[in-house]
Amino acid sequence: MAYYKSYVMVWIALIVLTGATVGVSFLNLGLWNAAVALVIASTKATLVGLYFMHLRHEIKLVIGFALFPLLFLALIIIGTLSDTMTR
Amino acid sequence: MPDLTALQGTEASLASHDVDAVFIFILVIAAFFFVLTQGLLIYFAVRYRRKKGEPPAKTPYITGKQWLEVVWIVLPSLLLVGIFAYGVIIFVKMRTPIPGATDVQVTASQFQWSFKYPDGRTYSNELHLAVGKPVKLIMTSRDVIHGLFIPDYRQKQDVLPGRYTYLWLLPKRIGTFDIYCSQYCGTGHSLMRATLTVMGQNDYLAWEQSEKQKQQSAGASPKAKGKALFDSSGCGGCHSIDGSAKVGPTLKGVFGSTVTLADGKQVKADEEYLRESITEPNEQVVKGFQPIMPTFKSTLKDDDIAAIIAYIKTLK
Amino acid sequence: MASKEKAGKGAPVAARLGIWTFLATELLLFGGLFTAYTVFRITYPDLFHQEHLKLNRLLGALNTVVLLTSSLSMAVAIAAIRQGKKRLMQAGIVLTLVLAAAFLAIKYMEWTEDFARGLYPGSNLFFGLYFVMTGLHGLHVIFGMCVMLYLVVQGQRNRFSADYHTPVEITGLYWHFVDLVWIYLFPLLYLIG
Amino acid sequence: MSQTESYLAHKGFKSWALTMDHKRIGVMYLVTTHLFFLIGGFLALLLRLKLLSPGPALFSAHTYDVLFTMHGAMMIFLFIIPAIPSSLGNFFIPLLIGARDVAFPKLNLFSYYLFVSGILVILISLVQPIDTGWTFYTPFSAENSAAVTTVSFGLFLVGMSSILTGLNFIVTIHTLRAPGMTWYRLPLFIWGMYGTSVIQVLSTPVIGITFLLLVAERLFGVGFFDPAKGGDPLLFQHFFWFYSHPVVYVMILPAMGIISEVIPCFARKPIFGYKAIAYSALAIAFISFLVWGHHMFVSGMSTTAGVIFSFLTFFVAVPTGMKIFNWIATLYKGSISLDSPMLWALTFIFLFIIGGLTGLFLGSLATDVHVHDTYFLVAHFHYTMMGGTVMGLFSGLHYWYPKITGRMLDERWAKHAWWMIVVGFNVTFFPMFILGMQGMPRRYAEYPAKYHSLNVLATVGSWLLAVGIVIMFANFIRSLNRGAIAPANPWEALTLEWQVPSPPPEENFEVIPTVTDWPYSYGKETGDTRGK
Ligand code: HEA
Ligand code: HEA
Ligand code: HEC
Ligand code: CUA
Ligand SMILES: [Cu+2]
Repeated sequence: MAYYKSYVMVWIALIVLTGATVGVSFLNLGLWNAAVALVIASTKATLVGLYFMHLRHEIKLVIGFALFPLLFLALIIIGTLSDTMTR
Repeated sequence: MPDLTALQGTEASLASHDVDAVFIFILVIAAFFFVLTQGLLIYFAVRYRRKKGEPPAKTPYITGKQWLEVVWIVLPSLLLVGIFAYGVIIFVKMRTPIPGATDVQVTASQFQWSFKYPDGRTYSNELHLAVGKPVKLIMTSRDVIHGLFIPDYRQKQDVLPGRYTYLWLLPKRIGTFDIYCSQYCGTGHSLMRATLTVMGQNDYLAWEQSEKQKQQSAGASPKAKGKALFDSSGCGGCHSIDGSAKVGPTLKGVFGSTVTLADGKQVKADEEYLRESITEPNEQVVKGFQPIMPTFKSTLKDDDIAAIIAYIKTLK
Repeated sequence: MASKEKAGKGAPVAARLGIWTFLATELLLFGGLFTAYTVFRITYPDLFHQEHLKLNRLLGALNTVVLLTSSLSMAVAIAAIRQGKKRLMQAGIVLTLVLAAAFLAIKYMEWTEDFARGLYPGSNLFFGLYFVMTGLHGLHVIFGMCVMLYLVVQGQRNRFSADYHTPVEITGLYWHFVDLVWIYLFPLLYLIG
Repeated sequence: MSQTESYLAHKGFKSWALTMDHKRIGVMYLVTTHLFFLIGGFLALLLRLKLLSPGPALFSAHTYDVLFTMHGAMMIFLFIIPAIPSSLGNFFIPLLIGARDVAFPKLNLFSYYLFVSGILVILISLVQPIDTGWTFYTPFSAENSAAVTTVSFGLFLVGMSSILTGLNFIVTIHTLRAPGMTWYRLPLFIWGMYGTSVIQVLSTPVIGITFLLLVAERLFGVGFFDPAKGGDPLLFQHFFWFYSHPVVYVMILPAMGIISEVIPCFARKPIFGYKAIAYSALAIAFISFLVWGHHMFVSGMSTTAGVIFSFLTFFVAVPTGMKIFNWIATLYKGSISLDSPMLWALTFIFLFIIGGLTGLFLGSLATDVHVHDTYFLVAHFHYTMMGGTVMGLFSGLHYWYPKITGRMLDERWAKHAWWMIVVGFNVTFFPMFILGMQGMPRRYAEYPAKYHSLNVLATVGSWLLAVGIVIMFANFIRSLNRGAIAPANPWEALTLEWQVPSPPPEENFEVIPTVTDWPYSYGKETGDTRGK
């Protein structure tokens, strides 16, 4: 039973966060809008990863497999920006 | 090269000797490692060779040597940083704006270069410069990506549509030099060549003077306007006016001739045919050619087209 | 909760490594789009701001809720089969399928609305990104639905049990990934354009 | 010998088409990819033939463009990327780590069929062949013949096949090692393949999305790469090279793996610096993701980015150099027999050093401006790909031929072919360095007369090369039936694949072996054990 409960809790948190991010988007915070939205999205993603995708209980190797590719996502974005932002 | 003979004469343009120097610097380091590695490789292969059918000799059980490995990590790393730094310094020098440079607008199109001077004179596939006078090439493309490459100047820069890229040149030697298109741009890529003529400062002034006069005396006759448009629109990139075939058919003597189309039909090349060839080039495709000619419907106004046709008629 | 034990009941390590590796490739597939988004968003902030207002924020939020809920039902299905509760698993997957279909239906409504207002992939860079990103995501939803349909059929044939349910686990991970992508697409496109 | 049947025992089309045996799938890849090597090579001969004369000759410029596009695309996507990983990798990874098959045999077969369907889709496009060059730069490719869409789709399938193969290998290497086969007891070929697989998995999806975007650009007018719509043609190049640079190490790492097996075996000495070689494979794989911008120094990319990418580029040379020094040190005081696999391995080192060192001229900003997109570049990449990867592949083919087919190759013919190819290769490609330094641009159907004589030389070289290759393949085919029966371990190598019969039985190992030592203990019993 414990799992179901924790899943539902996570789900509630996710819905609340969705509400929050939509709410914030109606305020005009300038650059902070993007920052807040991304922080909330990342929180949600972390929740999904840890609970729904079981990363919380995973062996180290699998966790490594899950995190390692993020580095490459960062690489392609940063590498490309290193050109487009300095032109 | 780095044609090594260049080292003896005057360099062709600013920094071309510097580039050669970087080249030689890398060459020396590369040669060192080349001789070292290949030498040992061949020496060991011969020295420790086992004859056919012989049983293997005793070999020592060596699995590593730490200090050696450290040396061949650290030493190359240092040299590489050196190569990197030298390359950057010269690159930056090549790309630094030269004060007092004259602007020349460069427009690349399939498959032709057009060079426009500040006073509006435009030349197709010819660039004239005065020795010792810096110029700034402001380059853009009308269609796909091209690349302006002057081997003797050790300079190259891609030319993009929708954007300017720049090249600063400081000619130092009188003569004629090749300009190539270095970025593959289609069927006529290898023929997209131009010449760079560098003249002494007085010769240059004289040339400029006479060109200006020519332009004035030619006045505004449709033929002269047609020729100017022909050059500036890039027609010459694909069409010769001397009878030789390029990417497109020659325009010498087309007017009034009978043209065979790809579908076997034969049509007479009258004014209307020429007009349609320019505005809807892919409607009637000439036999033996690819349907690659762009339409000029939106770029050329009606009387521009009329002027070009008037000019084509004179090509006999 | 003995956490080790729980993981032990999951799919074999090889299957987990396999699917996570696959998700890595998916991440970089979308990575190209995220890169394009970042570049254009920085180059044309005004365009993005003005165009993103044309999207229906509430439908987007609704769709987010739908997809998050489908992730919940998927997670429940997996927890169920780990304990051998086959009926609950079936119910979970069917619910996930229904929610996925609802997601697509809403997306379809949004797209038709956009088309009706003359907004096409070629309209401008923002809508190019919007259609390509949601389109590719939608394709992933459809693919996921096909796999879930297969799971339902297999489940009906009693293929899965507490001891063997690797396909369910793997599909679950895939589905959560599809959810993850949406979690980022939603704010990027609808909220902070 | 065991009584179990060889994996080749079953005959008939179905036994191949539906097989899930990694060895058979490997052989199918081997045949498919080499077919494209021969076809691609044949196209290259036509290219060279046209370049025999500087002016218009033989066929039109358009045909020439189609030919080099097909040559480059086939060689890269259909031959060299899958050539070692999917064929020799498939065949030998399980054998080398002591497993019965790969982790996902069905996926393995599926990935082969993805590859074949990709090829078929690409062949369909030949009705209206494309002439974009293998790099597909926009906006040219966005306006090119309609077949660009078809080809993109075909290459997407080929890419998916490549991803799934990489995925399969990664999981196999992690989970199916025999008892006692610790990471440091893995043969170095496995380390090379591991690095390769990581690159395949992480970079291929980016080319996938790039092709999808190109198609979206063509079909729906999405203008990501179109300046007229505010897009950026250089974005395409960033995406393209984010994949295509790492991919050159997909080509070279497996070849380096083969060399690391062959050198110790034929020098009867343990490999020098095992860990350095192993980790350098991973280092190369990682650094390869950081340097893609070196293809874009003169593209209009910013100077800042150019400086960063140039800096990073040079650091690939460090782990690569380490490997080369290690191999040479392995030869020291060895007892070297120059059988054909070893000859090819030494040729690999010799030619790859030339290719690699010329990479430095390209990596340096100042000199790249001059040699970029000239024949210097063409020479560089043929020295690394043909002189490097393909020579490594040849080494592997000669080394493992007995294991795959159960027959020995004819050593005499192998050596004849070797001479021809080595001489032919250098005569073909060395002049290109000089041509490039003199400024001859690549992809030129016609060229100024001053480049004529060196081009003639290169063309003549290509004929020698062709004769050598024909001899070599004739030897491969002839030995299938006429070669001497191969013993289980003709080279007295220590890796696991040689401990089973040639050709191996269907399930590889009757009993999964337990590994107690690393595979490079050559000379341990006989020689002294200094320096361990
Ligand atoms: C197997 C394929 C392969 C390999 C392994 C390499 C290896 C390298 N390549 Fe190459 N490259 C290609 C295939 C390959 N390349 C292809 C196909 C293209 C062109 C694509 C196209 O445009 O169509 C290309 C293009 C290319 C460019 C772009 C040029 C341009 O377009 O202007 C550059 C620029 O930096 C470059 C650099 C390098 C470097 C630095 C290495 C290094 O990895 C080399 C490292 C090796 C050594 C340096 C030699 C051994 C080392 C020692 C002996 C140690 C000591 C040495 C020193 C300290 C100097 N390559
Ligand atoms: C694996 C990669 C690979 C390999 C092995 C080769 C091998 C060869 N290449 Fe290629 N090449 C490329 C990859 C490769 N190439 C790429 C990526 C490009 C760039 C394309 C572009 O610009 O877009 C290129 C471009 C390229 C050019 C430049 C074209 C130009 O820019 O204008 C040239 C010119 O000489 C050339 C020549 C050759 C030659 C002579 C061989 C020889 O080594 C070939 C040897 C093989 C044979 C000689 C085959 C012999 C077989 C037979 C005779 C039997 C025939 C059988 C059948 C038909 C079934 N190649
Ligand atoms: C990209 C290359 C290209 C450019 C630029 C180009 N053309 Fe063409 N042109 C062709 C080709 C190829 C053909 C033959 C195929 C066809 O008919 O479409 C052709 C055909 C023609 C014909 C018909 C010739 C005949 O023999 O019947 C005329 C007239 C013509 N072009 C005029 C022009 C003019 C004027 C311009 C410049 C304003 C121009 N072209 C620019 C490639 C080009
Ligand atoms: Cu213009 Cu090539
Ligand atoms: Cu590269």
